[in-house]
Amino acid sequence: MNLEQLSNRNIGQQTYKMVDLKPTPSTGVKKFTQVVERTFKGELFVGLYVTFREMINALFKGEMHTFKYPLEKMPISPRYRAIHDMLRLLESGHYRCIGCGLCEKICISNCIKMETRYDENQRKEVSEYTINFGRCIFCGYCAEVCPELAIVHGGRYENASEQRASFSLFEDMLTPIDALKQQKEFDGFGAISPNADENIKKTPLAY
Amino acid sequence: MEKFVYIALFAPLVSSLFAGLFGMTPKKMFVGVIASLLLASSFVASAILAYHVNLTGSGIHVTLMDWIGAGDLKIPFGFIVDQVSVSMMVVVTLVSTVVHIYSIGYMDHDKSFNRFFSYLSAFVFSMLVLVMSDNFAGLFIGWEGVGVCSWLLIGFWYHKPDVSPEINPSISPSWAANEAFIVNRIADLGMLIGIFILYWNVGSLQYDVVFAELPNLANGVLVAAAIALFIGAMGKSAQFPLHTWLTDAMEGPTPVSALIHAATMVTAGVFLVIRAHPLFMMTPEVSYFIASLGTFVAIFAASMALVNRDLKRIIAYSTLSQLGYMFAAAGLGAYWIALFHLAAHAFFKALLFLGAGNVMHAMHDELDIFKMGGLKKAMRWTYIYMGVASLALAGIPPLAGFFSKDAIIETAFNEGTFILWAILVVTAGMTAFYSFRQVFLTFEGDERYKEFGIHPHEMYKFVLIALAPLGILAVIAGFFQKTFQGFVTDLLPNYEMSEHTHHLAMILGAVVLVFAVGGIALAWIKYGKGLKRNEKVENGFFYKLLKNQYYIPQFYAEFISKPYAMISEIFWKSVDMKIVDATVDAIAKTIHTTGDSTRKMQTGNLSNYLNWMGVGVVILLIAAAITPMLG
Amino acid sequence: MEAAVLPEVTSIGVAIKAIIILAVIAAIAGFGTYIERKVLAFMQRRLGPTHVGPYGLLQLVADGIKLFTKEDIIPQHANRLIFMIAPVIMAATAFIALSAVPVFPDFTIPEWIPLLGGVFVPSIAADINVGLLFVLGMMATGLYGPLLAGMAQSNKWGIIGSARTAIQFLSYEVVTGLSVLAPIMLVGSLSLADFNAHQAGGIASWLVWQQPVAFVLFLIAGFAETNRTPFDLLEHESEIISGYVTEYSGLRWGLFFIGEYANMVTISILASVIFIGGYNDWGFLPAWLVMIMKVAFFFFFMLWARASWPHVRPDQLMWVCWKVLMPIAVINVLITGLVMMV
Amino acid sequence: MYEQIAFYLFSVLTVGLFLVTVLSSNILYAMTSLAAGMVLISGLFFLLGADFLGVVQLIVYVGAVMALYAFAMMFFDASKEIKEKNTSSSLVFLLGGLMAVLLVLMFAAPILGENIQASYPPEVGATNPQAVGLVLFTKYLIPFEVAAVMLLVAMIAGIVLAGKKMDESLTTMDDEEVTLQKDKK
Amino acid sequence: MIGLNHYLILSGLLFSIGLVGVLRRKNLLMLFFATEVMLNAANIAFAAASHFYGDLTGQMFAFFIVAVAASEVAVGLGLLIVLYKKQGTLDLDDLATMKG
Repeated sequence: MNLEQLSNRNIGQQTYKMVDLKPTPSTGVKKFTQVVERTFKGELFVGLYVTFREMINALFKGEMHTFKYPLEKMPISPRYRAIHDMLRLLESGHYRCIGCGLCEKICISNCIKMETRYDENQRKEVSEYTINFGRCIFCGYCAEVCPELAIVHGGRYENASEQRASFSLFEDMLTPIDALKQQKEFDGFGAISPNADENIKKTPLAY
Repeated sequence: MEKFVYIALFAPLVSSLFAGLFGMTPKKMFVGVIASLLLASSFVASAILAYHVNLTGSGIHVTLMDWIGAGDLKIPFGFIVDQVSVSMMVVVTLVSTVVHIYSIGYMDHDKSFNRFFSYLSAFVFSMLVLVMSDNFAGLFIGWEGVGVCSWLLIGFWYHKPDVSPEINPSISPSWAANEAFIVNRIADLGMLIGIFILYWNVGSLQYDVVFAELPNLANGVLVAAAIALFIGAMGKSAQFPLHTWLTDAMEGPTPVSALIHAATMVTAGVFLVIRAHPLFMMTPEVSYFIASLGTFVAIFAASMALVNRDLKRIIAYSTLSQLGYMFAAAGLGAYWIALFHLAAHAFFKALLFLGAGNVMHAMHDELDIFKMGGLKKAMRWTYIYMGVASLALAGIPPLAGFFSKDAIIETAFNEGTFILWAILVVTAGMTAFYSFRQVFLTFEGDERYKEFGIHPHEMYKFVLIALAPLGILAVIAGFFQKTFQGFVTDLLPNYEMSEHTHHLAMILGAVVLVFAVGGIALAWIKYGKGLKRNEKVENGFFYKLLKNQYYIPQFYAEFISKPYAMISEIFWKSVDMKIVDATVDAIAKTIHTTGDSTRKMQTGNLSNYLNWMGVGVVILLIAAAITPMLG
Repeated sequence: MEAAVLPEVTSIGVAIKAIIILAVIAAIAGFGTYIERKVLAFMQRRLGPTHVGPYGLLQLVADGIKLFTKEDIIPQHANRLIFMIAPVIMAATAFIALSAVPVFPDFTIPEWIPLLGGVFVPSIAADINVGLLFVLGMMATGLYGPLLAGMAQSNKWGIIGSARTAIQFLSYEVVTGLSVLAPIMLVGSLSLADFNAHQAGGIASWLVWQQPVAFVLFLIAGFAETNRTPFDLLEHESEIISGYVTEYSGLRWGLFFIGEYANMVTISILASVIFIGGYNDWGFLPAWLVMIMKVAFFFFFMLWARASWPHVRPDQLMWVCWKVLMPIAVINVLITGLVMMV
Repeated sequence: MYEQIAFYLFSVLTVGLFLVTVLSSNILYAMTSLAAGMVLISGLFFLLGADFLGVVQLIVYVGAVMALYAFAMMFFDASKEIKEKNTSSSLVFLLGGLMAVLLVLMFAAPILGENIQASYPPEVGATNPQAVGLVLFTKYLIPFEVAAVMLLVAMIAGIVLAGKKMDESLTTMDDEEVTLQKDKK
Repeated sequence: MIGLNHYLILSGLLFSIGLVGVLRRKNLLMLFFATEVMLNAANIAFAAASHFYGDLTGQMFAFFIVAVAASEVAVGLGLLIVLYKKQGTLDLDDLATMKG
């Protein structure tokens, strides 16, 4: 991109039309002729036509822009970074988190807190896991570093609640056990790239 | 047809008001164009009226509204369009239309362009009121109206400074304007007296009523009225001894000279005599005096024109001379011939003046014909126009002037006034001489202007084209003599040459023609090859006498103006200061002392005043309440 | 013409009429807000209010409840009395103006209703013979609402708003008056009933065909007088917050609203009666339906214009009024007069 | 009946409002009460059958004249209380009261002049505006025209007096011109 | 029944009120208000006389009074504004510059 393109980058290349603005009239007669011209050119009626057309389109052609939001929702991009989800293993139903602490480590706003301990099988289990959503900036680093794809960014953006804690605990983020069937391998932010298999064979570092 | 009467009359007024709207603004071309168009419409309306009058043979008489009604005096705002007034209307509107168009070119560089058109159109309106009015009051209004417009237009370049009479005989435009105005006022007094006499004895100012009543009036009254009216005519037509203003009026812009001081206004006197012909026909002695004076002025003016060096003044003198011819004809009872000469003269004299204007324009306002010469190369068309006009003026057949002037001279012969005839014939020769002296000095011979560093150029095309109607009419107007006679004599008394004169007509014409051609030939011999100045002649008594206008202006200044100023001073010092002013001062003093003693009420505080006012209101109310109780 | 056949107008009838006008127009004003929001929404391809009641129809009830229960705030340095009166003036003048306008068709109350049975209710509450001028005069008086409101609230936006009120209403009154002058000359009467009778001959007899210029001028001036959008400078949010209503809340603010909508209805009715045929029958359509359609169209047009056109600057507003509209109106009157004379 | 009620209602209200106008020290009250009083006077005109005059009163007086006053008040800081030093209020009320008493006495007396002839009776069958128009444009044409000229003169005078330089606009000027303007000041 | 006298008395009262205002007011704008009161009082008298004598002349005079008031306000307010710009006050007692 050269400099000219850079400075014009906000101007769409083809679709914008420059309005033919004539110089501001200086004398009374010129002003009057401008008024007459604008009156009889029908520009006013073009405005009326445009709004009326939009109304017809909206009412009878189903081109209404409104989403009745709480009732219907817009599809959001899979790359959208909303409230985190904690995924479970599909086979066992156990949560995927292995308590490695990478997410806590990388979190740049220090909002993830986790405590782990060894269970009876000497496996690490997460005893406490909270994300302070007052501080979280939804940067997505936690999902990126998670080696187990346990923490991902989900699509829940309606984070209004009576208290902040209601979705910041591990259990709240964790997929409910009875909804395990619906849990899909998340293909959004932090998911394994499609060619992960090839990459892992090439060099572990690339993965 | 009434519609056309109003169009003809009011189009110039509209034009004047319209131009007046832009009077204070810089030059606007459309003002001139619109004024010319309006004038042209006035001319067209006049022409239609003329056709109509010719067709029906009767005039149109319209009354716009009642104008003055005081006691017995009832003057309606009425207009009459009959054969006489319609021929004047056609002449006036035609010439003024041409002059308007001409002025667009001539006044091109003048910063008061718009104002000029306003005045010019106002003049035409006044002239039309004068011509078309059906009573003496309206005539007088028009008469004064043209006087005012003439004053405005002569003094159009009022900002020019005063100079001594040696440098410019008319000192300055504003001086010339004032002179014209004052001289005319003197004459107008005579005219007003004439109108008063008529009203006193007849009780009306309507032409038809007055003229119907004339036979019942005493002869003395008629003579007095005729003399008084003629004094008015003398002033407006610049007849001796009130002639000095006309040459000085040449200080105005040339279109003005052409329109007002050649073609229209100055002929108002002739028009008055023609209009009041029933009166003058009943007073043959006055008529004869008119004819004699006219003849005298004809030769008197022509003699002064012989030696003058000023291009426009020569033409002005020639105008005077031709007016003399008209008065001669009118005085001899040949009213239609006077009117015919008036019309024909208007065409070629306007053309002559406008041509002179072209020369002036080319020569950068230089008027001395001794400094011109050989202009024909640069100004071919102007030369042709002025040549044609001069030929017409000199009375060379078949141009207009021949028919009209020859008729006048023939009339003088026919009436048996052979002295007048002889003078008129000689004058015809002088006319031819001075007009061609001027033409040759201007256009032929060596190019003397070169030493003054002037580069003459021809006038704009459209101006030259606009002059064409006048040129054509100057050539062909004479052929309509019979038609015109038939048209006008429906109203005016017919005048036919006697059998005897008729037989001699060829010879008489030939005599005049010989004089005219002789004059031209003399001019060619003396000036055709260039200017040869003769010191001896120029220092001679006659030359000096003529050059100084017979010392009349000096005479006026010494024996009229100066004594008048002295008397005025005496009255100012003794009567005005000692009696009138003293009385006024005494009154003022009384009031002052009264005010001085009551000024304490004036506290300067408005609410105090308001309180006083309230007290006054209450007192008035009490008075109002008590009055009915007292009965 | 028909007046002779009609039953006598009694004071009870007029009173009933007045109550009907008050009730219905106040309701229409509320309903008007709903319509306005809906239409504007549709024109921007939105839905507008939908949730309260079917299609959001009860939104106006919700709004009303909100306005009525809101706290009535009066600023500390405001002129209390004037501040309180101003909205009442606005609403009252709007309704008084309606009294001289034919609002609904006349009818007779059926006999079986007790007390009022058989009473004739006229179409115009007060059919005075200067009806049209009276309406204009009352709308002129209506300018005191915004004017006093702005001046009383000791708020600079308010003062600017009321200054704009003064100049805008004063100026456009001239245009309104001059624009209806030409139709008045044609009809030869100031009574709106005569206007109606004059255009009884179907579409061809509508005055708009003879007076298109006057019609356009009247509409433009009407927009200005009701301060609708191209000319809503008195409460131009982006410049002067809310102008004269800056400090108002609750019911008093609602009164301004009702006044404005009542004025809109008045202008719509005037435009319908003066220019496009009034409440005459139209083929098989009965008079009242025709009238409602016409008024509805003008009402819709006002909303439509609001959706389509931007504001103008105050100086442009005045410029247009004095240097464009008023000369055109005068010329229109002159031409009308000349044509009538010839 | 109605007429009486209306007359007394209007009269009392008008007198009261005008008293407020005259006596109040708050200019906003004075203006409002004056305007309201004028509306009521137009009501009196309607009562008197002078419909057109009533409407003119509404449009011109209330709509234009008083609105102009209100507009002018914005120049003069209307919110302040007006401080007036009333030096001789007893004299004022004495004069005013005396005048009122006199006028009432005079008008309460039976009006003489039963033989007054109506020189311009309203045309039979014409509505008030029509009758007014007929008289205004025949007998009173010249005063009407004079009034028109007077209004024109007043309008021009008002513009000249209150107007300021409006033909210069900083928005349409170049930057240099703007600085020039500033330098001039 | 309401007669001419009623209206005339009303008019007289209003006129007196206006007079009191004119005499009492020191603020020029308020003074103008008081003059308007007086003009209106005169208008009522004219209209009433016109009505009760069946003659339109009274109404004509009322119209001309309205016209006079309109021109008065145009010129008067212009003057007031000029005055205020110059003097910074509208008080009548401060306007004693004409005192000689």
